[in-house]
Amino acid sequence: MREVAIVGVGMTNFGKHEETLLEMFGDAANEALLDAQLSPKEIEALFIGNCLGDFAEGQANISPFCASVIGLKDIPTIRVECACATATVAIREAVLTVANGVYDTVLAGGTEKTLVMGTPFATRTFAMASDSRFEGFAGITFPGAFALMAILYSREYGVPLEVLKEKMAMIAVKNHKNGAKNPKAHFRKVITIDDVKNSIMVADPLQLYDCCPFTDGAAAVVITTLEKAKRICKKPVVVAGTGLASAGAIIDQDIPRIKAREKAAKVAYAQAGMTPNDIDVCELHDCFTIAEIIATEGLGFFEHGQGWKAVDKGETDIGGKIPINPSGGLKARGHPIGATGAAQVYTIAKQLREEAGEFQVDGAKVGMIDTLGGDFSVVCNLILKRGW
Amino acid sequence: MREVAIVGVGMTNFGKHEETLLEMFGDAANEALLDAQLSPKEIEALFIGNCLGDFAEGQANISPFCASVIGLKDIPTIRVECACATATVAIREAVLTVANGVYDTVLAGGTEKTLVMGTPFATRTFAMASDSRFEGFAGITFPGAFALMAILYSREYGVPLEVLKEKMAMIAVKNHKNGAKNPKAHFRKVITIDDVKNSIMVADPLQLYDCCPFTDGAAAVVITTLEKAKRICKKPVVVAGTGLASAGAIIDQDIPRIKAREKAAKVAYAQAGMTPNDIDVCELHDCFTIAEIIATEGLGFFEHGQGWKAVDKGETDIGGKIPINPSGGLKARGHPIGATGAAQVYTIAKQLREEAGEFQVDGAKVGMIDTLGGDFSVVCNLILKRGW
Amino acid sequence: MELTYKDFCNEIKKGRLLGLKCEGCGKVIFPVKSFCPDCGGNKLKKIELSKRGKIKTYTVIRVAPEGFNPPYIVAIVELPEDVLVMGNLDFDPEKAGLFLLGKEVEIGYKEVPGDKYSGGGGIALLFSLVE
Amino acid sequence: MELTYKDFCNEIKKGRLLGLKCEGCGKVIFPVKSFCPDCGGNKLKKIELSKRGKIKTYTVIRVAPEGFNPPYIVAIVELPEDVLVMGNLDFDPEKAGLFLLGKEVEIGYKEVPGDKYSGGGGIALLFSLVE
Ligand SMILES: [Zn+2]
Ligand SMILES: [Zn+2]
Repeated sequence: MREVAIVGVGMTNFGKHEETLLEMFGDAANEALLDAQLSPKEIEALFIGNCLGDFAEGQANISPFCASVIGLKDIPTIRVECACATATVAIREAVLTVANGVYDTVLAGGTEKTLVMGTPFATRTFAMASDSRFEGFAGITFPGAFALMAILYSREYGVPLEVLKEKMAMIAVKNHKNGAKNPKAHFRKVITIDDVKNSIMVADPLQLYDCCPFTDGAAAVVITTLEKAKRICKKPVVVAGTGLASAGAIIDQDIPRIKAREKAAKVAYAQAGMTPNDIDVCELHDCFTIAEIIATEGLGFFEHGQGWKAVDKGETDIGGKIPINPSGGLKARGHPIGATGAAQVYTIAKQLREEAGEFQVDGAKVGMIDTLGGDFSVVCNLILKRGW
Repeated sequence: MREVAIVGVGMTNFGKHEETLLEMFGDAANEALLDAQLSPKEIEALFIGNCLGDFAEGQANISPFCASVIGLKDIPTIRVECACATATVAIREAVLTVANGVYDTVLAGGTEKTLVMGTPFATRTFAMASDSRFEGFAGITFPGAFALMAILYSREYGVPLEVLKEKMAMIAVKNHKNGAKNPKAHFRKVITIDDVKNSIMVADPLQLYDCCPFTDGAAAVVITTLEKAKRICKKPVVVAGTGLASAGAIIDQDIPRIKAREKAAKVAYAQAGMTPNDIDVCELHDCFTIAEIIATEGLGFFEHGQGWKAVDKGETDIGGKIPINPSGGLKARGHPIGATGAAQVYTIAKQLREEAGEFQVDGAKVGMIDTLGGDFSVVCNLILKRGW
Repeated sequence: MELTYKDFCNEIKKGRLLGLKCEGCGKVIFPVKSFCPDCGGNKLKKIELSKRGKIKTYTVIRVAPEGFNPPYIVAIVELPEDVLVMGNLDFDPEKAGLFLLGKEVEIGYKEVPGDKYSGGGGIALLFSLVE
Repeated sequence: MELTYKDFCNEIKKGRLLGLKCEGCGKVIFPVKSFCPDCGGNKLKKIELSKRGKIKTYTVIRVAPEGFNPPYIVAIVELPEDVLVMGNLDFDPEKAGLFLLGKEVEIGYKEVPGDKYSGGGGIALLFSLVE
């Protein structure tokens, strides 16, 4: 296995886009290739994440068109879909091919439009990532799945729901505070705990401000061997470890724990030869505020049942013990589902290169990406570190 | 790179299914694992092809559920989508991971339901594999794309359209004759040239019997190292070469040639150290009768502009120079789009193992798979050979 | 597969909640599968599950997918066989609260007609509190 | 990107058919991209394309996707700039035939309102035979 590095990253602003899926990808890829100072002619294969292009824009089979939009013909292209973990899975596949010498230099990323669908239709299409027979007919939604989780978390760990909700609100406040510093974030406004508490109920006990928004956006990363990376750039970001794991329907799982994450993270840590203590910064899957708590536990930053306390002590702030979602996370940066993982990689690469601007975590040398798809049924983790 | 082999194959009957996407996959996987005499516990990762589960059954994010349905948790799972080439691309990805030591034993395949959508809606969803902006708004369909191709083929190569249509009809007759011998085929009835000529016009000059049907079905293959394969089975089918290539919209291509196929096949032949002359049997993408002609040229079995003559001389019959689609092809075996490539692999594996029954090609030692997605925008080829 | 979703729906309409049981190791399996998740065996047979269970968790869906009419309660219920099922709770959503947790329910069903994206109709399990 | 689909639609409504041209190698690019397929450059600028071309191939769609009303003609037209465009031919489908091949057409457009799956509306190029 060869060591693999990220040598270029690009990302559109997240929010509402008039541009098409392909145009957004073209823009993100352009930025990534410019960042890598590579011509698209050096790209040997393309791994693209997209979840709902068929519903949102009547665009299936998007991978060859993504190659075409950056002027490439003939190269292998693949579309990957693993619900909200889509782009991370695409990037992991890309990394594996480079690690194993299938290709030397590839492009991976994601592009997604969700806002054009409107809330009821988008909610329906997102919910399709649940088991359509044994869960879907009950009208479960994503906020609903994490609401089931929040109630169970409260019960299993004996955290009174009012207390848990207070901490959840604080997470929303923290991520908005971070997002306000991120020029590419969907929401760039600071909010208060009262804003969260006064927002409408979406799925009891989750209120609107406990939920990430529907977002449009794209992001792309250029991946090559560390050997080549060292020749062409000063700050290659090494992919130290990756992990991917799955689970079935919610009713087949051991909630409130998310075992797929625990497995994926374990594999990624082992590959990197690291432990949670080695991680300096983490972008994780805070699709809902409760999701951030559970993720920080599943990734090993806190004990199971203890993660809810962290925000209180500022441990997950920029400057805290383990800064979580300094970019604003899904909550404030936004969540164009099939592009989210690529945006997380973009963000961590910028952090390690110390180019994150106002939301820079000082001296971050190792960063982790965590992306969850479906109702806890697929999780992909990446660990990145400085290669200089 | 390690040598890779297919040690088990499974496939549902193709046609109309009441079973769900997951149930069909469960059945195909069960047959494949039984064929391999392996427990699902030995499967380390799953690569599943599916195109339109979201429209057809409200099921996106199908990969973790496919693992769950065969009793697996925690393993990496991926859904791949490249329009009609989907399952072949999934299988190629799976092969690459085993070849490179990422995993030792994996499961790959595809599952698709199309009939439940009805013709107008299914036609719409299939057409989403075209460029949605610069082609889709004109109301192009898949028969339409191949109709454009047929007219152009006739013109560019100076083959009068009536003559070309006669040969196309003969291809439909040939593939139905083959399909009638295949117990798992969607259509098991012999047809005549008059049946083709009397069928309704779908997209001039393509008539209904020039077109493959909408089909439901699933297929799965167990992939492992040749080393392990030799230990556990008598007839391991070696993956000798693979190729994958892409192109943009039709208007970005050099039709009537399909350059993505030519590139993919070239790579596959080179990897296998073979030429078209080495191929004993081929399952290729005859989504429309004209498509079979163009594929036989693109794969190098006939010169460009000459493939239309082959059916006349019986060269593509079982027992001919290069038997094409002895299983009945997409035309008669049926075309559950995200499962088709896996069915082709199933069929070629059976041929090489001499278990194809009535449609066996005598002494077939090397077989080729050709699957095309979108309007000629992605093609994946595999070359399989006997490993004993 | 030994038990399809279609059979599952037909049987619940006859009053029987079906799952699978592994003949190899005795594991009760739900939702249905083609292999046992515990031992990997594929000799699974249909069994009837209890139609009573306890509410493990719930939520009130107030922003619904297209095709559903909020508010409604989605709950996960634990059966004595140590399997979980998801369904709707037949209870006023505005009166829902944490007191529901652990409550015993009777399991019925309601037909969901299905629409353009559902691949035909289906059923949602419908839970009623046992007085 | 230098030219978006939205701009393309707005411009065709003003009578201008737009594409891109590579400042590096002069390649005319359609459909739009962010890099030149010939030289890999990303300095592309908008240019106006000819609104006349010749029919390269055509078909009559008789089984249409949901949302479209068959029969109608889809054609590919070749422009003098050596690029292809796809659109509908404004001609009686029942009278279509091979005689159409090579015929010169004028390029206009029609608005397509779009529906639930189209990500908003768009335009289809509309070709008319030049007498
Ligand atoms: Zn068992
Ligand atoms: Zn150029």
